[in-house]
Amino acid sequence: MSETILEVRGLHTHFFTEEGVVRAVDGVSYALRAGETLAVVGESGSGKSVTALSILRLVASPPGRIVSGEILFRGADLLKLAEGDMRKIRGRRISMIFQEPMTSLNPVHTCGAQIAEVVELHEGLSRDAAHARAIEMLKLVGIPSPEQRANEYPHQLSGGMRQRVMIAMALACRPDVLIADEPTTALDVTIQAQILELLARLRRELGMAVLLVTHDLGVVAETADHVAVMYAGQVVEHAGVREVFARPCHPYTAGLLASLPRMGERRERLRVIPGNVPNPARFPSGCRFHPRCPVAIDRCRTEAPEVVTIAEGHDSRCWRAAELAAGTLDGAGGTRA
Amino acid sequence: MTDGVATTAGLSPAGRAWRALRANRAGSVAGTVLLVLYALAALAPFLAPYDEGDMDRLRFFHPSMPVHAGGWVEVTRPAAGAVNAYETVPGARAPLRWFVKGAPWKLLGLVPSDRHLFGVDAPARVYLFGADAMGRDVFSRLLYGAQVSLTVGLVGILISFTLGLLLGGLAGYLGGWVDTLVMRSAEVFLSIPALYLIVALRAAFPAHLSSRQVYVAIVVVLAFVGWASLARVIRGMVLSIRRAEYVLAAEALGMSRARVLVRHILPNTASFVIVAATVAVPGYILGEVFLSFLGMGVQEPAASWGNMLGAARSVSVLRDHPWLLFAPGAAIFVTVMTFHVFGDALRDALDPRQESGGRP
Amino acid sequence: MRTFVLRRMLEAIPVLFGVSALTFLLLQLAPGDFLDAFAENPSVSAAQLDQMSRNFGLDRPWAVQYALYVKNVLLHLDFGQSFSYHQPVFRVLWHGMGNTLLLAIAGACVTWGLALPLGLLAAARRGTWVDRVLSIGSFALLSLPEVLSGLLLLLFAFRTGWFPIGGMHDLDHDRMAFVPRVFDTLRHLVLPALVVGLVPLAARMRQMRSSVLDVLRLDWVTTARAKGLSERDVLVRHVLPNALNPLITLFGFTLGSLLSGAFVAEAVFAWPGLGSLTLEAIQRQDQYLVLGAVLMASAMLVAGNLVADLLLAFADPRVRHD
Amino acid sequence: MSDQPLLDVRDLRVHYPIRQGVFSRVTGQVRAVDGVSFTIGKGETLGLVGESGCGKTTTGRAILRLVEPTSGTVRFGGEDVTALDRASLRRMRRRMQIVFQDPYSSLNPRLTVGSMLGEALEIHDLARGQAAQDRIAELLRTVGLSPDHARRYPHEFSGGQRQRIGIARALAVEPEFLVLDEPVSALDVSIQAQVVNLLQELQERFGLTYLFVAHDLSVVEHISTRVAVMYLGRIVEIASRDALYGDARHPYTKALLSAAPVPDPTRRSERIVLTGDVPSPAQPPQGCRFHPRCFVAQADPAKLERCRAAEPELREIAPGHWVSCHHA
Repeated sequence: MSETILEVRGLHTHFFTEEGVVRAVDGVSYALRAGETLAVVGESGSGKSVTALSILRLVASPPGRIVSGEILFRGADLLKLAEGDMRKIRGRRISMIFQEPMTSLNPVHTCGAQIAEVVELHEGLSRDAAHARAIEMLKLVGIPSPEQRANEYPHQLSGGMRQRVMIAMALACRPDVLIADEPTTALDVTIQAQILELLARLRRELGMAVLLVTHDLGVVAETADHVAVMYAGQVVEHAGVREVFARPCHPYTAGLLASLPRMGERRERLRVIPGNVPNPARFPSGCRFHPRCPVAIDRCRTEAPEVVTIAEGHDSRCWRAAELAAGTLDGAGGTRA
Repeated sequence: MTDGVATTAGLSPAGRAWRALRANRAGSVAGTVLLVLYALAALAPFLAPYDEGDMDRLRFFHPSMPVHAGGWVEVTRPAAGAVNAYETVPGARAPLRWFVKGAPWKLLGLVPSDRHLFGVDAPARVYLFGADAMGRDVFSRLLYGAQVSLTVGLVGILISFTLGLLLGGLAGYLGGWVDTLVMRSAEVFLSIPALYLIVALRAAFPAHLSSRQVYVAIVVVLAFVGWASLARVIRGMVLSIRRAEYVLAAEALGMSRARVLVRHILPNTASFVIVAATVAVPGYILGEVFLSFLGMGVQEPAASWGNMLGAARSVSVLRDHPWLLFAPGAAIFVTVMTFHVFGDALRDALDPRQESGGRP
Repeated sequence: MRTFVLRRMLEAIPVLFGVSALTFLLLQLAPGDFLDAFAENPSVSAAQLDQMSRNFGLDRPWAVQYALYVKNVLLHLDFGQSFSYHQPVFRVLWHGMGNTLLLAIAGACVTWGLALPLGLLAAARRGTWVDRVLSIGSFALLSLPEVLSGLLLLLFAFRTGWFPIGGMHDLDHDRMAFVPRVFDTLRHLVLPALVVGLVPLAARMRQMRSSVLDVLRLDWVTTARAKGLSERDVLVRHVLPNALNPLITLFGFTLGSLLSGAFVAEAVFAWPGLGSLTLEAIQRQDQYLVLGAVLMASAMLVAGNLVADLLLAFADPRVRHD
Repeated sequence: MSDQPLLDVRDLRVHYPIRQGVFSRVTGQVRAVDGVSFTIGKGETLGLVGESGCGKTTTGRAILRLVEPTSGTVRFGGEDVTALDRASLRRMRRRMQIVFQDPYSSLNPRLTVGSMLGEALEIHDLARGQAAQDRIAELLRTVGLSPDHARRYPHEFSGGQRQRIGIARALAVEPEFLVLDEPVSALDVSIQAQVVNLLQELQERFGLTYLFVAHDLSVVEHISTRVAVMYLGRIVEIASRDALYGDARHPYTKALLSAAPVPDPTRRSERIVLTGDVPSPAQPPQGCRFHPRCFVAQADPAKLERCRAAEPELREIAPGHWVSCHHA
């Protein structure tokens, strides 16, 4: 196995709003290995995007603040860096792309200029050299007639093309880690396929590690090596991708997998997780999943479960993880709405 | 965002806004100040010791008098051999008397009375804020002036916003030639700088009118100027709300166009309209001030803050009798400021998304 | 781009027609008649009266009169005669327009020159004491209408003697050399320009602040930060150009209030501009002068709006390519 | 399927004019829906899938005349909806309803849930007073909410709950047919299944007929009896669910099916990745609209020639399986 390049340890990121403290990220830990893809999966309000933003220390402050934890990049804690040193990491060692390709590019600068800006900044290239690099990057991400596209503005491109420009910008300095926050959610199925293909190819060619934040288990299954499942500000399960899909050891993961309609598989009714996604301002006490959990026991209502390791590289935050692992308990609980 | 939030459960949008407004300190203070201002204007004839036109030829440009502890003011007389200078009569005191009889008046034009809150026995006079070139009491004139200046804005807003809402709403919802007609006329009105339009409109009325006619003329002029910009904004809002899915759903349920417009579209412009109206009031007040300042509005001896300010224009008055500028100036400043603060608080209360940065 | 300008200019024509018709109608509503005022004026010759009657058909219905007026304007650029000046209206207004333009531009410089940096500062330091001081200051300014700030500045000029208390030139202006002459005009310009510029300053500053805050919330600002740009570069290179766009649109919308502000400043400081001429013309019932002045003011407003649109197209590629 | 379909859409077109220039001349047409025909039998669910901008949402709205069709007919229960006057249309709308995608913008923020539902009952004279209150409570229970939710405002609900309210509003007038316009795509994964199940239960209970508009192929497969695939304003393939998912004939359908990520890491499939973007519906390509992106046409110059030259008709290649491709 390759070495861990990025590790999040016990991260707490809270938002201090007028209505009270929102504990959006509340004790998150996961590790990303060099050259691999770690998918962070979760629903809205699970804290998956805030965690990703916290890694680059880009959480809007106020109202957000990283309260505690460590973010180790090649062993050094990013949270302890001076702001100036942190800026040297951003865009050069760790890059990020976002969900909305339509809004993630600055509308008043050309695509070429926005890519060139990164290399001018981090590699001190001259304007011409940076522009040449921008065109080279556009070619790399498969944009036809890159010389012409470099001089166009974002609004002149389609959504898929813009996401390619974002990727070109993120990879212009050959970073070690790419954080992709729902990179295909806003795209159509056929364009999503193009972008996923592109990301897979670039990962192979450039040898970078990818932290993929998504809600789509299909995308996870197709692209990830490891998976961290988040619920209500915490990682509830962390394992290899085949492990998670074959033997989910947290009732939430199990329920999520069971509720998906799958092509080629006919069922009368879908299995469901009852209840609503919890409000980050008021997470339930005890295990945060217990109000929706079909296999919850009394202990779950009062005591928050610790992370238990079920097998090498497979962690779960559930009191009944052992039973789930042993297969004596069905995590999805067989409930029907 | 999520399931039933305990604090606002069952509260209507208006109820939530009211609660937010109450919680906003600046907004509550401004709201209270506004109530006080309007109460002062309504009770002006009672609160004012003199009628607005009550002159004293011997005491023009009399400076303001301090009220001494124990409630008396000094008795003054013109200084010998000097113009516009006054000396106190040694040892003479004019005690303030409460609820004195004076000039008859009617509360809100209905209930007759001749009592005034305070006054001094003639021939002495009390000039809290000094006297003007005719020896009229500035304090009394300020209160009477408030009746004009404060109401002209409200009535003007009422007319122009009714017009703007109606025309803008119809233009946006009906489209077609109605839209073209309304928007083209609005454009014409908006293409004339407001004050040019105001004086041109004023010129359409006879130069000399009774004070009541002037009042009506001013209100009509201001309303005429104000409707166009509102109509344009309302039209835009109606166009965008029309495409909202809840409007489509209402249409899909088989509701008539009138019902959709009245029940689903216009109420959702309410927040904007209320805030816009509040913020627009000062503009109307200033319209009157400007017209009267130029001598085209409220005519002497009737008082308005505008013609009081106009009386302070000349260099000699500014030099020797600056209270004639400061008194109406302060009244205008406080009123305009209060409306702005109140409008701002209202905006925050009605639309929390507008301000306060950051999203969790 | 050229079609865009052309289109906007073509669109302006019916608007100006509307303005002239509306003003004409208002003047018709006014009591009295042009001819009355003319005939009563001993300085107007019978020949002039005859010519006016012939040109403008003053005895005919107002629609015909209006048509004649429009014809004269379009064919001969003849906006009628000012009876109090005994000159064509256009010649009388020409200088006033220049003076008003000078005042309005100076006022706009005061407003925007202060509003943009202060608004950016308030947004960048939001929630701090800087923001709060600017916010309180802007409320105070907002509540000081032009009439009031004009009189206060007049009082200030009077007490200190630092600035002239009115007019546009000293008496010996015409005998000055070029540089002192410019300096003289500028000295007279300072206070009226402040009157024009200070009141809108508060509103523009707040709008700039909220525009910057709006932009700061957008996704691509995060993108810019994720690139490793410093906060200063993010603000200057990425936020500022975008935050300006809504303000450019606003610039077009606020030209009207700029001209209105100039109107007040002219009245208070006896600045010989279009506003002063309009007032004078109304008081003397010099009807064609009023009509001409309102039309000129509207033309300036319409032209200013066109400039604002062009600026926006220049600043925002999305508009440019539309 | 009965002989007489409940809904019969024939050659439906919705074109929007593009205005430009000095006098707002109409310089072109956005052909959002450009000749769409299909039928839905009583009790059926027709899934309508396609990418953004393909016209699937507009089709759904045009059937209810929430957007006016440019041409074509929509027959509902034998009556031509496109020919109805305003009053008859309002009556007709009792029979066909719509549920929208966005649970946030589809509820009027100023009305309580109760008044929203009560209004629907009122305008069609279905119930008043206490009867209306009872009916509202019943409706809320039907969609899995509690009757005391009637007093609340939309902002107090989560996305999933709002979607239930939207469904209750549609059901209030007791319709026979529902257009479901991406009803679950804005919802969280764990909530989607709840709403899908609810829709299926309601269909069985009230004998409803659905047009289910979506881009998520697995949800469509789960809920539909037949499926139509749209591309650039046209239907390219329509067939029973089993035929479409088991034996897709149109290259676009094939690509769409293979592009959808499967939540199973052991089955990382070889994807057919289409090149290029969806063209603008203002200027659809000549001939077959799909040919610039079509892997079949692009691989064979001889085939490409034909695809460029002529637009393929929708033809029946097996009973009930219609495809619009020269090479199917």
